[in-house]
Order: sequence, then C-alpha cells, then structure tokens
Amino acid sequence: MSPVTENAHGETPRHTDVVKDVVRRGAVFILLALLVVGFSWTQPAFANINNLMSILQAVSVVAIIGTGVTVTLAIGGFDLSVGAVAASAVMAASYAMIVLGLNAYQTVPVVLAFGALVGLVNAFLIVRLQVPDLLATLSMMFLLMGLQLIPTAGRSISVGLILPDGSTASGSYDPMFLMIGRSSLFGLVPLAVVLMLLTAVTLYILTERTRLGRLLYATGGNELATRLAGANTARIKTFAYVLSGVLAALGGVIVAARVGRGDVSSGASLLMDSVAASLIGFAVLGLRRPNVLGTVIGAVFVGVLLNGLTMLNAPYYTQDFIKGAVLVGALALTYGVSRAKS
Amino acid sequence: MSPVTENAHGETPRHTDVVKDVVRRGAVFILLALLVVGFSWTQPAFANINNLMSILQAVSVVAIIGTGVTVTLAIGGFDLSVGAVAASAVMAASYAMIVLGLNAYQTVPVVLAFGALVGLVNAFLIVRLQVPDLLATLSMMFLLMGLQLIPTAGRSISVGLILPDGSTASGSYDPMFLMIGRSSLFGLVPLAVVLMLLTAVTLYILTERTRLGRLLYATGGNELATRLAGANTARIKTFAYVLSGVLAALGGVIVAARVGRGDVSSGASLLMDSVAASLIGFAVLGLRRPNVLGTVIGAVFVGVLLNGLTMLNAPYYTQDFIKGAVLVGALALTYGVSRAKS
Amino acid sequence: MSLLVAEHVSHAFGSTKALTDSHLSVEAGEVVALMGANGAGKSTLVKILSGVIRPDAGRVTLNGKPYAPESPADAATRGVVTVHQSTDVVGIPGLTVADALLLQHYVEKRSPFFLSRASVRRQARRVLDEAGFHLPLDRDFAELGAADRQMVAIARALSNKAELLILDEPTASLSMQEASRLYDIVRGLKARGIAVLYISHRTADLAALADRVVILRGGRNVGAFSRPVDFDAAIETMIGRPLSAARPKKRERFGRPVIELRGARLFPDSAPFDLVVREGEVVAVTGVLGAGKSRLLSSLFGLKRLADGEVLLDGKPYAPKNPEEAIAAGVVLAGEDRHRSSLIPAGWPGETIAATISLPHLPRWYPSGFMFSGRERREGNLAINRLGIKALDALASVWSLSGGNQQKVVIARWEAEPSRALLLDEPFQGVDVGARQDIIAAIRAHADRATLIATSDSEEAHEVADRVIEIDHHSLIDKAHGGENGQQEESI
Amino acid sequence: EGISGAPAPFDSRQVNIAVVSFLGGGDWLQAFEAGVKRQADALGVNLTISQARNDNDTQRNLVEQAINLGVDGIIINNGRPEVLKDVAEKALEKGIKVVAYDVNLDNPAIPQIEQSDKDMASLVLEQAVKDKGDGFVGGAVYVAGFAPLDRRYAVWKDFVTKHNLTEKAVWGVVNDTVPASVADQTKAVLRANPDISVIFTPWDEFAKGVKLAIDELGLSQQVKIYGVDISTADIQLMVEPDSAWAATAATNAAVVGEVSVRAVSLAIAGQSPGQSVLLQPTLITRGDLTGNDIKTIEDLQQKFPAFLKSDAATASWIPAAK
Ligand SMILES: Nc1ncnc2c1ncn2[C@@H]1O[C@H](COP(=O)(O)OP(=O)(O)OP(=O)(O)O)[C@@H](O)[C@H]1O
Ligand SMILES: Nc1ncnc2c1ncn2[C@@H]1O[C@H](COP(=O)(O)OP(=O)(O)OP(=O)(O)O)[C@@H](O)[C@H]1O
Ligand SMILES: [Mg+2]
Ligand SMILES: [Mg+2]
Repeated sequence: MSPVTENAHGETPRHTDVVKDVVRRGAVFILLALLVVGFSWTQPAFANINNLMSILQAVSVVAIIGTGVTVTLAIGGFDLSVGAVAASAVMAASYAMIVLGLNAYQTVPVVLAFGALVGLVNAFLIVRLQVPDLLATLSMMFLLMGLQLIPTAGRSISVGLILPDGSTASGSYDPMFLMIGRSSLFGLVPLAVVLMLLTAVTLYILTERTRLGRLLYATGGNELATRLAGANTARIKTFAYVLSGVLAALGGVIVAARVGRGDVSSGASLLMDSVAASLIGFAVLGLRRPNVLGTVIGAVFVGVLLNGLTMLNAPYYTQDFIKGAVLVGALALTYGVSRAKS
Repeated sequence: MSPVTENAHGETPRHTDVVKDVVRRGAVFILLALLVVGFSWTQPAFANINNLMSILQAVSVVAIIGTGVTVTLAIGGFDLSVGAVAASAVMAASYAMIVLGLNAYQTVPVVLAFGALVGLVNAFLIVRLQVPDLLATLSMMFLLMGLQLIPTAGRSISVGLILPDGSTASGSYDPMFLMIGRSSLFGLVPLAVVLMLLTAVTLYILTERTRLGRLLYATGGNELATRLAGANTARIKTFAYVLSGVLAALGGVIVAARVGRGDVSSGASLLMDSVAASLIGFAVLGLRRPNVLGTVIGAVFVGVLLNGLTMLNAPYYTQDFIKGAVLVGALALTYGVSRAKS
Repeated sequence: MSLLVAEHVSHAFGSTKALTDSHLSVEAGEVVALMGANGAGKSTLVKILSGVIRPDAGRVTLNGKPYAPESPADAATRGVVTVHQSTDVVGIPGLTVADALLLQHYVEKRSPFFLSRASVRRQARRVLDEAGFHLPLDRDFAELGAADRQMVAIARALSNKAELLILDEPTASLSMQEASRLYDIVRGLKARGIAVLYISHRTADLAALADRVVILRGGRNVGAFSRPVDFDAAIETMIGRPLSAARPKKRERFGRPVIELRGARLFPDSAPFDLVVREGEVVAVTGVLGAGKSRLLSSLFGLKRLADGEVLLDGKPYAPKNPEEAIAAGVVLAGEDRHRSSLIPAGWPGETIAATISLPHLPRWYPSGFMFSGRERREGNLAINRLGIKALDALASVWSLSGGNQQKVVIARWEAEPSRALLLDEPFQGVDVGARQDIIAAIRAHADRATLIATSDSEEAHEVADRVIEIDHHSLIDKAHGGENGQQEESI
Repeated sequence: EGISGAPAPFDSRQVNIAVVSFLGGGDWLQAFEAGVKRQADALGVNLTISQARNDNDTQRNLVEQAINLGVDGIIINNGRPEVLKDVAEKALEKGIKVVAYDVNLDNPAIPQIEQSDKDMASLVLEQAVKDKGDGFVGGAVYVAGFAPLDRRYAVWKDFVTKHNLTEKAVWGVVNDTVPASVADQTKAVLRANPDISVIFTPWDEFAKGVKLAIDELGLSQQVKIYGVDISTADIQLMVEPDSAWAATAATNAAVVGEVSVRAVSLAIAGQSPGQSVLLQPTLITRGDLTGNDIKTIEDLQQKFPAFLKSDAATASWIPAAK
C-alpha cells in the first residue's frame, strides 16, 4: 500500500465518527431543511405550494444547464460556454420565430441542434486539437457573445424588429412555444419544472446506472486507463460536450419561452449559477465529485435561499452575501468535518 | 549504447517540423504582429506611441489580475474570486477615503491587506478544509459580491455619499491616490503601466527563476511528490492564494484611482478577461502551461485587438465575436499544428 | 504457423530510436520471455502489439493475417490482451475496485447497458474468483497500492478471451506468494493453448515460466535462447557485458546506532518490536503484501504516526510530524510507485532529470532563492554518470526515460546530498539486473549513514543488505542471526 | 393602526407593496428607491423591494413571487413588455394592483408612469445644436439592448438626419468597469477621429468614461459631452474647472419613486391615478450649475423647484414624503 493513502487500520467506527458522517453526508439537506422551516415560520406565504412551484420554476433553467456542466465535469473537463450557449439560444429561438417565421415545432429542434453544434465545435477543439477545455470553451463563450448579436446588428429581437436592411420582421412568437415556459401541468406544476425533472432523472440514470455513465467518470478520472481498456474516449468526451450544449440550449429555450423576446445577454450569471449548482452538488451526500442529483439539489438549495430572502425583504446585496456564506458553511461541514479522515 | 544516445544516427529534424514548431511557439506573436501591422496600415493613428500607451493602460488591470490567476493555476488551483476581490477593492478604497477619511498612504496598504486577507481565507478553505479550489473561490466570489455592498447598503460610493444612518460622508478622494490611475511617468508612461510591468517582471522572475517558483509549479504538478520532497505545500498554496488576492486588490486600486469613485459591480467581466489572459498565455511561446509572461502578452493581445477594432469603428458586438474567433485561431495554431507529436 | 509474427518493426520517439528492425514470433500455447535492460524497447514493442502506438515501420501478422491494431480496443477484440507496466493505467481514482475490474465490460457493446450495484459486484466477484485473488471490491481504487493494482490488472486481463496475453512486468511489486499464484495461472493458460508474452527483470519468473527467451538491446534483437535457458548467458547478452561476479562486500563492523525503535507498534493491535540500524549498515525488510513494510518506513518519515513506542535518531528522541521535519533531521525516503511519489508530470516545469533530483535540495543548492547558477544541471549530470542513467543530458525530461532509468533518477535524488538515514521503498521496481548492481553499489558506497530498504523480493533483499529482517502482521521477525550469507540463493 | 380619514384599506390595516426593478444598481436606482422609501414611510406602507439585475427571467420570477406573497400592489420599474404582460395580468386577476414605470404593459388597468426618454434626449440634443450649430461632427456611446438607451439613441439618430450631423463613430461597452472601459474606447475613437466635437452619452456611466478620456487626452476645449441623467457625482464632474460635460437632461429619480408609490396607493384605494402619469425632464447645463453654485442634488432641488417634486398622482389623504 502506498504510505500516503492508507487508512487507519482496524478501528471500528466510533460514535463521533457516525455523527460526523451524518453531518458530512447530510450537510446540505440539513441546511435546506433548516431554511425551509425558518422561512415558513417567519413568512407563511413561503410554504404555499404555488410558491414552492415558483421556486422550482425559477431554478429549472439553472438546474438543467447545471446538469450539463456536471457531465462535462465528470469527464474531467469544464464547459465555460454554457451561459453563452443559453443566451444565444434565446436569441436563436427569437430569430427563428420572429425573423424566419418558424413555428414552435420547427424552432425547438433548430435551437437544440444549434446547442449540439456548439458542443461539437467545443469537442473538436478539445478532443482533436487538444486545446485545454477551459481555454476552448472560454473562447467559444466570447465567440457566442458576439455571434448572437450579428444577425440583428446588436438589436434585441422582439415583434416588429427592424432588420439591418431596413425592413420589418413579420413573424411573432408562436403561442405553442410560449407554453413551454408559461403553462403548467394540472394548473400546478410548470412545464419547465417537468422538463427539469425529466432531465434530472434521465441524466441521473445515465450517469450513475449505466455503462456509459461509468465510462464518463472513468474518462474524467484517468483518461489513459480508460483508453487502454478499449474505450473510445474521444467519442465519450464529444458526447459530454454535445450533451452539455444541448442542455444549455434547452435552458435557453425555456428562458425564451418565459420572456417571449430575445434580449442581449452575456449569460454570465447563468454560467456562474449553474457552475455553482454543480459545485455545491459535490457537497450533497458528501460525494465530493460531480453528480447530477447533487447539482439539482444544489440549484434548489440556492433557489430556496433566494426566494426566502426576497420574501423577507433582504436587499439583493445581502442575498449574494448570504448565498456565499451558506455555501462556505455547507462546504466547511462537508469537507471540514471529516478532514482527519482523508 | 542506449537508444537515447543514438540520435547521432538519427535523422535531423525535418524541414516541416521546424516550420511547425515556429508556428506553434510563435502563433500568438505572429497574430499580434499581423494585427499591429494591419491596424497601423488602415488607421495611422493606431501606431502612435500615445495610443500604444493607452492600450497598455487599458490592459494593465486585467494583466495584473491575470498574473495572480496564473500563479494559482501554477499550483494546480484556480481562483474564481479575483474579479470580486478587485470589485470589492474598488469599494474598499472608496470607502476608506470617502467615509473613513483616510489618505492615499493609508488606503493603499489597507486595500492590499484586504486582498491578502481574502487570499488567506481562500487558502484556509482549500488547504485546511480541503474544499476543492473552484468551489471555495466561487463561494468567496458570491460572499464578496454581497459583502462589498453592505457597508453602504448597496450604494455606489462617491463624494457626498449619504450613509445608511442618514449622515453625509465628509471625505473625498485623495489626489495622491488618483495619481496612481491618472499620472504618467515622463508624461508618457502611465503609472498603471509601470505597475503592470513591475508586477510582470517580479512575478516572471519569481515563477521561472527562483526556488519558490519551482516549488509552486511542483505543487501544481504533483503535490504529493512535492510534499514527500520536504516542501510545505500548505504554505506554498497559501502563498499563491494570498498573492492572487493582493494582485486582484492592486488591480482594484488602479481601477478606483482611475475612475475616482466606487461603483457597484460583480467583477464578472474582470474575472473572465483575466482568466482569458491567463489561458491565452498557455498558447504564448507554445508552453501549454500557465506562465506569467504569456499572461501579460495574452492581455496585451486582447487589448490591441479591441483598441484597433474600436478605431476602425467596428460595432461593439463584433468585437466579442472577433475576440473569440482570434482566440480560437491562436489555439488551433498552437495546439492543432503539432498534435501529431504529443 | 506462428500465432503472432512481427518483422522489421521500428519505432522512434522524436530522435530516440526505441526499436530498430526488431522481430518476434510467438506460437500458440507458448510462453515467450522478452528480456532487455532498462530502455531496451520492451514496453515499446508491447505498446505496438497492443495498439497504443503505431510502429514507424514493420509488419505484424496474427494467425497469418495482417495485424495493425488501431486502438487497445481493436487489439482486444482480436484477442491480444495486455497488462501494461505502469500500474497508473489500471483503474480510476474515485471509482471502486469493482469498476476497475469491469472497465472492459463497460466498453463492450454486448454487455447490458444498465447497471446496478448488485450486478457490478457480482460480475467483479466473478472476475476476481477466476484469477483467485482477494481484493476489497468496494474500496476506492486510489487507495490501492501498487501490488493490488497489479492484481487488478492481471485479473482483468485474464477475464478476457485472449489468444495472446502480454504481461509487462506483472510481478514488479508482488511478493513471492502472489507471484507463484500468477505462475500457476500462466501455466493454466498455456495448457489451454493461450500464448503469453512475458516481460520481467526477475530471473525467478523467467526460470519458472519461459519456454523461450528473446533478448533486446538498444532496440534491436541481440539473441534468443530456448529451453533449457542459460540465464547467465542470457543476461550477459542482455546487458552486453559479463555480470560482475563480485558480490558487494558485506561490512563486518558498523558505526553508532542511527535509528533505534523501541517497543514500536505499527498499529494498536500489532505486536511491539525493536529495531536498530547502524551507521554504514544496510538493512532490508521483506514480507508479503500488506505486511507493513511501507507503514514502517512512512512512520519513520513523518507520514504516519507509530501507534506506540519510541524512536531515537542518533540517540535523541525523534518524532517527525511531516516529511519536512524528517528531511531536516536527515531522514529521507524514496517512495514506492515513483509516478505518484516522486515525479512531476510531463510538460510541466520540474519534469527534467535535473529538477527531479534537485527538488528536495533547492534550499541548499540555491541559498539566495534565485536559480541562476545552473547547479542542478551539474549535479544532474554527475548523477547520470555515477548511476549510469541512460540520458543525454540532465535537462532531458524524465518521461523520456525507460522505467528503470526513471527509478535510478529517483535514487539519485537522495544520493545527491548526504543524509543520516536513507529509507527506500521498493527501490528495484522495474530495474534491470545491471542497473540494480549500479544502484546497490551506490547505496553501499556510503559508510556514514544507515539504510533501511523495504522490498517484497527476498532475492533482492539478500543481494543488497547486510541484514535481512522479515515483517509479518505488522511486526518484525528478526532473523539477524540467521545465516544471511548462507541463505543467498542464486540471484541476479 | 392605519391613517385616519384615508380610504380603505389604508385606514384599517398594514398595506403591502412590492417594488420590482429591472435594473441592478447605479445612482438612478439608488435615488429611485430612496424616493420609494420616503413616500412609503409617509404612508405607513410595508415594502418588499427587489431587483432583477437586468435579467428578464428573474424579473418575471420576482413578480410571481410578489403574487405568491399576496401583496396589495406591485410597482414594476422598467423591464420588457413581452416579459411582463402576462404575469402582470395574473397579478390583476388575483386582485393585486399594478403600476408600471417606463415599461408599456398596454393594459388599461395598469397605470403607466413615464419619464419621457424622448423628451430627455431631445432637450439635451437641442442644447447641443444650439451650442455647436447644425452639421457638427459627433459620436455616440451606445450599447443596444437596454430599452431606455434604445429610445434615447433613436432620438440621436433623428437629430443626425434632421440637423445634418455627421455620426463619426458609435462605441460603448457594459461591463464591471464601464467608465474605465468606455474611457479606453473613447481614447481610441478620438485618436482615430480628431474632428469629433460632440459626444452624446445616453447614460451617465458612459459620460463619466468619456469625460475621463477627454481629460486624459487634454481635449476638454474641443470635445463636449451631452448626456442624460444626473446625480451628485455627476454634478461634481460637470462643475469641475474646464469640464467637457456641457449639459445633461434628467428627471429626479427620487421623485419618480415617490410618484410610483402614490400611484399604486391610489389604485389600491380604488381611486384611479389616471392611465398615464408623465414626468417632465429638466435640462441642466454646466452654466446653470456653476452660476448657481450647485454642488449636490440637494442644491439642485433647491434651485430648480421643478426638480424637487411632482404633483402627479396626489390626493389629500396621502401625506407628502419627507
Ligand atoms: N487504505 C487502507 N485502509 C485500511 N487498511 C489499509 C489501507 N492501506 C493499507 N492498509 C493496511 O495497512 C497494512 C500495512 O500496509 P503496507 O502498505 O505498509 O504494507 P506493505 O508491506 O508495504 O505491502 P505492499 O507490498 O503492498 O507495499 C496492511 O495490513 C494493509 O492492508
Ligand atoms: N514517451 C516517450 N518519449 C520519449 N522517449 C521514450 C518514450 N517512451 C520510451 N522512450 C524511450 O524509448 C526507449 C525504450 O523504452 P521502453 O519503455 O520500451 O524500454 P523498456 O525496455 O520497457 O525498459 P524498462 O525495463 O526500463 O521498462 C527508451 O530509451 C526510452 O527512453
Ligand atoms: Mg518497460
Ligand atoms: Mg509497500
């Protein structure tokens, strides 16, 4: 055994160890429960089912994009372009409907294909040209931030858009498309939340319960070993980036369907928030690795925090502060409590 | 005879290899030269010495923060909090002078100490609690984004600021402090540029030519091996994060001295731009690793691009696109050209 | 018809010609041993046959058909399965041992797409049982030591339907017990008509298994021997000079005690023991896998704490809290598994031979803090000459060296400056016979320090040490008074 | 509790109002929220203030959250009609009163408060034409996608054709360090186009950057800034000796805040404030400021009563903000 990794030998877990383990694995859940109880107590409107659905709806986009980021983290990469992909997807969806006059059934596939294409280009840079992932996806981010504005010469896209050639765009948002962001199942569960749950469940099964999932993590953990075992790691990595691009585009579709227009945005806050969700996910269940379930719970956690604080009328700047402080707290619990063990 | 010594019989490097190597190592320089020539040709005002100084001044903050990021990349970490540290430093400097009435000689040390403190906290989370670096510095980023606004309840800080308690702040920006951002050496070289060059040279020597630099990279390359060789890797990592914090704070000081007020900002674009500079630095000289010289050249590269495009009256939205496209081009050259070799 | 025939195979890494016009044939049901000094090109040939790299020139046929595997997966589907030399490339830190055992199953399109914890355990258990090894299935692969990793690799390879099994130094960190289990397995495969290409620096392995020996030197074929193999002649052919017959002279008298352990316990429930190592003395500790060899050394190096007992260094109490303190006190350790414990990755500052050697000595060599004087390069070149490291210059990357030469660089690091006590954990992993003599000579040249070596190979132990002690269940069985002179079997 | 003599529900219980702003910060928002708080305190109203930080989706979420919270009225400050129309209607369905500032929700039940961006830009550009005459060479700092900026820039475009101006360059950036980044860009533009004599800055953050660049280049005699918006910091920049910032046009953001609260309160009390409440901007030139020794917004309010308060949306039972 290597001298460094070996573990204390033979000790039966002591009582404090059990407590520590519960704290470590459950830190995020415990904090989440405390938050929900605290908020409901001070502001009864918080626990209202509609409000809880609002929270889920608010986090759905970040959670969906975050699961994509999680998959790229699993293969040992990092996709910094997701925010920009989502922002561009909003523009692309608006352009498709308002300028090109497409309907919802045409727009959605086109936009998702756009996300897949961006993922393919990322993968080409990373897998074929062997550009470091951060570098490749950062360049892609800048590229998209500019690209999304070129078709309309920097204008936002809304009904009656004046095109660069002076004519007026004749299309409008397809009401079917708006349903994606604005309708609810049984008048209660927003469609966006359903999409989030579907994505979460599918990706959870994919990453944790399938061969492909193991190979994703294996590629991230030791690419050479995975390749020597016969896996086509280039294809696995490409898959991850394409998936991440498609999910980011899906996030963009939901945003577009909610806001009903295409506004210029850098996607920086979507990027930060979805990365934050993925990273908090490390702490969920004490797994200390990227995982889909953790990401979704991480997103919900932040959503609950922000919704509750807004209800309690906390100014936005204290919200960032508290978000940071709670993050640090969850981390300290997850990582700090058992540092003696590692 | 060992195969290694056999290259006497070995072929001399082929001609195409030499060309490839020049392209790979020089890709960024070649692009930079092309840009400068192209811009000077189409717009003679570009090559004016004053304009070149303006470019350096414009990139000084990003370059200084970027070198800090580079050092954290060298130890195998990543500091996502630099943008927020710089943004908070702007607020802290303004607060120190306008609310607390400090002068320049007191403000600068206080602000730099603030940066060091943030670095220490980051290091504590990462080194002691073993929180993954991205996670720790991301939390710190959110924390600071909120924290910077709490003393003034979210207000920007300028002369005549009304404090939360209703009174009016009596201090003002010390003219000595403004000199940091606004004065020039010999009426030509802006002080900010001098600071950037000093930082670059110091950190270049530190990272490439000293014992400590070797240990920084060694820690990033194989922390276990470095520790087994007797180095105190905890201290080395702490040093890197403190340095990164101090440099980000210095960047903030320069921004504050130039703008003369404390504006609320998340620091997200400062973060992106300095990370971009660090990452482009990988491509400079074909080193494919974080390096200080590359970071500074990367920052200048982007600065030249943006200045030239502005002079040519390129719409702002094409600038991001071109920035991304040129990045991708540089990467493709640096990494793609010799991918067969690796 | 031969199963596999390789002809005129050449391969160069940059300007280094690793293989030149080499050839090899293997019959079904035959165990062919590939011998060669460190850097002879053995692993390069293995990598070509297993589809990791493509040869620059040459032709390979398998069952008479052209064979040019595109990838490891391609090679495996055609029945060529490989256990590579590096144990780093076996499993995935963060995934379990069971996952490591099943990695190839995950790649196969035919195996079920969905997994459950139970199905993974069941299949992994079956793979292990086939090989007859015992490993903790749920443990993180990162926690496994080199020997366990090697067993994972072997078990996994055996679970494949192979026509040709390639084993590149499979026993480098195994003890005699596990090694003999492997012999049985290989004989079983042979009986089933499976061909085995076997690479090892241990003559015991080859003597037990090889039907035929093929010898490479400097990337060229320089000889072949059939059963019964004259290993002395083979070794001479391999290193290109007669092996010096003179065994290093054992000292009779040693200096003052340097390291003294009194009533030491490695674990709370293990038996206490005493140990004294004197100036000029070389003591080797042997024992089976997991006996506690590494644990003993890491306790002395400040990586682990003794559960009980007292340690004296030069008569003074000694309780280092970390390697930094141990090194400051003059106690140094070269860890097993050099990739993890000693080397900086390729392409990163500090990857050169010189920098690998200088890393712990920077404060002494560069007291000003600035590294302008080029001292590390001078010291590196000295080490290259002293230990016979096959490199052009100390500024070359350690990653351009063969496994054995890398190990020499690691030893050279701790030879570069005087120390009170030198601790070596498996210092001869993957080192060829000639190089082993070089290293032993270097170790034994110092009369002013104590040396404690952990090795799972008792042959090696007797060759290097003045005194060999065995460790079992985390406690020493002192055979100091046994006849280490008489006990020296024929070792190479 | 409650205000005696006021209509229901102000006479009997605590009234809750949510303010959802599209912006995330800046001097204008600070002053707006200060005004909102002042008027709300005078009315004894409980406020929930939130900012969408320039994010459409967040703004929708915040409006929905206000609905979940069951407030009596919602003030929507800026934003995009397409984004907000349906959630505003949802609020109305739940009996929540909505007023909108600077965003046209196109619903007769939602009173519109407007600071006319068109008037502001016209005022200051007319001043520019007065100072420099028709046909001057100018540039504009502009980034598309921010509704008020879009409207103000459209006025500039009109002026370019109507007064035969030359638009030499358009530049601008919105990031963490707007003034510094705009200064860097402006220096490049002025070096490339030395004939520019007027720069139109539809946002005061842009004006700060342009002024910094002009100072650094020492061109404050040749190039003048015509801007929009005002704050104490802006005033100080304008009154600096030799300042290039010649004129600005603004409404008093604090007054906008007060009017918004009054309007939604009237709506809650069932007394319509009218479908449209218009706030008139004021033109402020450098000469006005230096001539009257104005150094802060407070000074400005004293010297320009039009800037101090508005009598839009008032009622006898609504106490004046203090
Ligand atoms: N991660 C771990 N968890 C529990 N026990 C461990 C762990 N690592 C090592 N051990 C135990 O510690 C004891 C000492 O191991 P050590 O590595 O010192 O053995 P060793 O003799 O050096 O064997 P090897 O030949 O594998 O290097 C063994 O019983 C081993 O099983
Ligand atoms: N990736 C590489 N880059 C450059 N040179 C290499 C590389 N891999 C191997 N070499 C060189 O090729 C030659 C053959 O190496 P190889 O690994 O095949 O030797 P080996 O016979 O397996 O030695 P050992 O017994 O030490 O493992 C050596 O000189 C080595 O330095
Ligand atoms: Mg080898
Ligand atoms: Mg061991």
